[in-house]
Amino acid sequence: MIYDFLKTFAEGINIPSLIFESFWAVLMFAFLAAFMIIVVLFLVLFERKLLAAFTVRKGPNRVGLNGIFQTIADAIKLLIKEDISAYNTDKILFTLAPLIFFMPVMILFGLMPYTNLLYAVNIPLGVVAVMAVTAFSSLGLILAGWASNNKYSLLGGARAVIQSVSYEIPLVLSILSICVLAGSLNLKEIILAQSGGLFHWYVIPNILGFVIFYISTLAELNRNPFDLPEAENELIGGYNTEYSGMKFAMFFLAEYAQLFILSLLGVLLFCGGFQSPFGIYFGVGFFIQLEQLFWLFAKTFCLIFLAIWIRATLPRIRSDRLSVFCWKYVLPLALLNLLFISIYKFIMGG
Amino acid sequence: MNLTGYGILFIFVILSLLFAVAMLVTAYIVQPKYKREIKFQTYECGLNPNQSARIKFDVKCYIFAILFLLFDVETIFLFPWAVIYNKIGLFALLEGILFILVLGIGLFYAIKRKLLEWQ
Amino acid sequence: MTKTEMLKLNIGPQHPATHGVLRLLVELEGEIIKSCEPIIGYLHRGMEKIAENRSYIQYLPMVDRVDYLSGFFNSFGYCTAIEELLDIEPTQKANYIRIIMMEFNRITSHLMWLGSMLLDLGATSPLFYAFRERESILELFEEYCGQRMMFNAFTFGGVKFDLTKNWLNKAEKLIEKMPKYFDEYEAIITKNPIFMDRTLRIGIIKKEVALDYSITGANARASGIDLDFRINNKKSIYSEFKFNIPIKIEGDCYARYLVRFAEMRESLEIIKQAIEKYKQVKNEPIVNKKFNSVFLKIPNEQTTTYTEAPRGLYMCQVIADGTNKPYRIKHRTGSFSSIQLLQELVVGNTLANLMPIIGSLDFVLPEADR
Amino acid sequence: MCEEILKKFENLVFTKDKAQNLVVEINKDDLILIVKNLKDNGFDMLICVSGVDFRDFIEIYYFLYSTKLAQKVILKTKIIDEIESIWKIFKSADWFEREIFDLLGVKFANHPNLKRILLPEDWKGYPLRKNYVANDIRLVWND
Repeated sequence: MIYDFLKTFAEGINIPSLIFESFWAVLMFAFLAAFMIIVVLFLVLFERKLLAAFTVRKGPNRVGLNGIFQTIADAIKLLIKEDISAYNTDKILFTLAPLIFFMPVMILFGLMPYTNLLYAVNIPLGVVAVMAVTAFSSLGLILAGWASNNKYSLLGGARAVIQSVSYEIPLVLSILSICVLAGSLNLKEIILAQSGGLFHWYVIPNILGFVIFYISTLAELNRNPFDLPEAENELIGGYNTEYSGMKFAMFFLAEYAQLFILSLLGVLLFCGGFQSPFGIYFGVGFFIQLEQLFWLFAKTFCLIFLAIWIRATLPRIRSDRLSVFCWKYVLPLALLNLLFISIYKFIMGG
Repeated sequence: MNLTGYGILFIFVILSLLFAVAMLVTAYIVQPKYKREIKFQTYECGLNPNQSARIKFDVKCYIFAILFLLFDVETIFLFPWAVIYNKIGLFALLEGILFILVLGIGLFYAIKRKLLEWQ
Repeated sequence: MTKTEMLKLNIGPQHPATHGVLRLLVELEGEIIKSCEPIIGYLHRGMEKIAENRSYIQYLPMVDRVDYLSGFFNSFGYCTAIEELLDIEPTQKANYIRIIMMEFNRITSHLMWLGSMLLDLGATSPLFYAFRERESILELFEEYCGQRMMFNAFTFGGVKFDLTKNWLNKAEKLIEKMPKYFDEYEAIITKNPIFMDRTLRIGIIKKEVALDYSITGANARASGIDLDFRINNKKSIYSEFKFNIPIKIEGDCYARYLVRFAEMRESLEIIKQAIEKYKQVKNEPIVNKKFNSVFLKIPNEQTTTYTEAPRGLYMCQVIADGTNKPYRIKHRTGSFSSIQLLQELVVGNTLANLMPIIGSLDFVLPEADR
Repeated sequence: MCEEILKKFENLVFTKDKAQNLVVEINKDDLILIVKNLKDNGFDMLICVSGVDFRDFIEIYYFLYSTKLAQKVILKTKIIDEIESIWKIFKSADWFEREIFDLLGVKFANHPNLKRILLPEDWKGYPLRKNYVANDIRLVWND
């Protein structure tokens, strides 16, 4: 609606459509960037409060009402913190690493459809773009580990390589099974193919694929029980041991943004995205959009809640078992699942 | 002329880079700068590092990288297959099964050769 | 092919997983540890030297600080040594109070170990659960002697404070609740596949190695050595209690976990019996013989006491020379030997396995450094 | 039991300390043989090694324990400042002896790695000696 309004306005004063479209993209970007920061600030608080609840504590409760401004205070603290890069660090790579880690997340935010009208980028190869961009961010970890000239960072970087390299493939295979079901690589089409309520979601035939997807995302995100690259009890901070101030904040920000966006991706691919589980919407017009946003975030936060729950429960997996677990169990299962799904698809609606 | 989705994606890439750089620059302007010798020491549990971290170091991930390359390239081939799967039918199914079997045999071989064990 | 180099890595003294300030100088090839040299002494406080300049009673509060997690045991070892030198026996009532306190202290110590070991493995929640239960026991301690960790509650010939009725009620209620808490831990830890994967067959201490390195306490019992100085002592105040001594033969991290866990349950049994026995001798005094402890002079004698502390054998050797100050006091603690064992135990494991090994050995550094 | 094992050695003085533990006073030259003999005959654990400075001489105590018999024996020997290391018989003696070297300055012959363990490497003097004067400049914090 806003788009149409601005479009007619722009045509009225003779602005070339290319410039207008670019302007629109910039506007979308600004909106999404603000959205991302709000989401991350909320998510950090959400996680801390939940972990506190799991462990019978109160959690942050000093800043603002019951601690709701805690993460904002943290963000300001990180912003005005001195940025130190130690002796013998590779200064260029050291600065580049957080950039490389952070950039893809922002692009991912652009690639997601939020409702059937609210999206920034809608390309036919959406899924491939998402995969490419996700894989890119692990490069940042490797660079950070190498550039720091710190042994703990180096070990953390090495672990990050093995981990991201291993779990990339099951992730791709589980997404592929969705592509087979939907017959499309466009995220929006995949969502629309799941319309019609809970039983049309791809999670029903593809439950195994969903589990594989979830495990792989946890590994890609370096979250418990796969938080080996930054295992604080072994490697202190792993790749971000030497980072401070804004550069550390960027790692931190990107990590939580990734948690959100990959959970969102899981919802889009397996749980019908912005679709209501009842198959119908209660509102009309503009309210449908709000309703879709509500369902999307509700499902996403269910997945995030699950991730936090896992973090509160499980110990860390052993570093040599990590890759073995992937290559021996997860990957063969993912291949089998792909086979199963293609046969299922052939029988059901070939 | 209209921007396609890819055009917007391109703008997003550039903008996200700018955004990230802007964050660093803002922090650089805002942050205090009290440079002290001791702050620039590499962290190694409170001691001076006894050697540089840039050594020829056996990280055991070479074999994983090779395997990753193989599998990732091969799964890329599956994307077009997935898209047109519906239109081709039985032939696509058989072809898919064959391809996945070949992948599976490769993986089985790698496991059997104990390429994935650390010690 | 070019040769790869060893990565010499300092783990500690400022490291989140070394339980204090232990420094391990390890050489890594990949993530596999090729050699390991433990370096201690960052917490050395000269306990043994301080003893030479204090009178016996002045030194009493210091002893609690040898191991801050199980102060009652050190205090007990020192007090019994002095009692032997002075030829006095503590009253039965004092003995029961001592046992109640020591076994509660053993539970707090083991809970602390449980939490920190699982924290080392990356599980954060058990730490908070363990601290919740530990807190309720520490509150009992606080009500008893006003202190939560550095108790200073035992004295020569008995204890300084008596138990109140209110305290006993609280303690009994707590004992009722405790097994349920332990079941909770077992539910989330004992059969957890990741936990089992990280501890089963990891860091195996063979029986011969354990004997060779003088490993005592729960670590030795997990390796199949039947060694508990609560029983093996000639005159032990534990002799009239019925309790099992859990023993495992595997000697891996998981066995050490199981042994410690079973020990906590046994401690509860002991406390239960001790409270019953305490009630029968309620009217006895808490100190056997009052004497002017400031001018206490001990004849030229020497003695050694052996106490089963949570981290292994605590031995206290006291040599008196007829003045009011000890001539020499030697503390022998379990952690010292456990840390020494690391140099052999860790080699060949991955860096990730270092954490369960360190965690399961259960050492605290102030005890090793004294 | 312990008396039987040590029957063949001469110049041994058997006493009891206040806690009725058996204390055997031995000659420092027989130490290795006696400890080895005890180990072969069931005394399989070295609980502790401790040392005491008596100004004219230093006494070293070896606390041995038999897990099978549940018996303890304390070996006691007088030395000036040097004694044979027993780390080849009991590996735990390695650190116990290092500690005594660190705090008392007793030199253990044939010890593989005799250096300070609790105190800093460059510490002067041996604190548990009775003639030790605590005037190390590092102990003064306030200047």
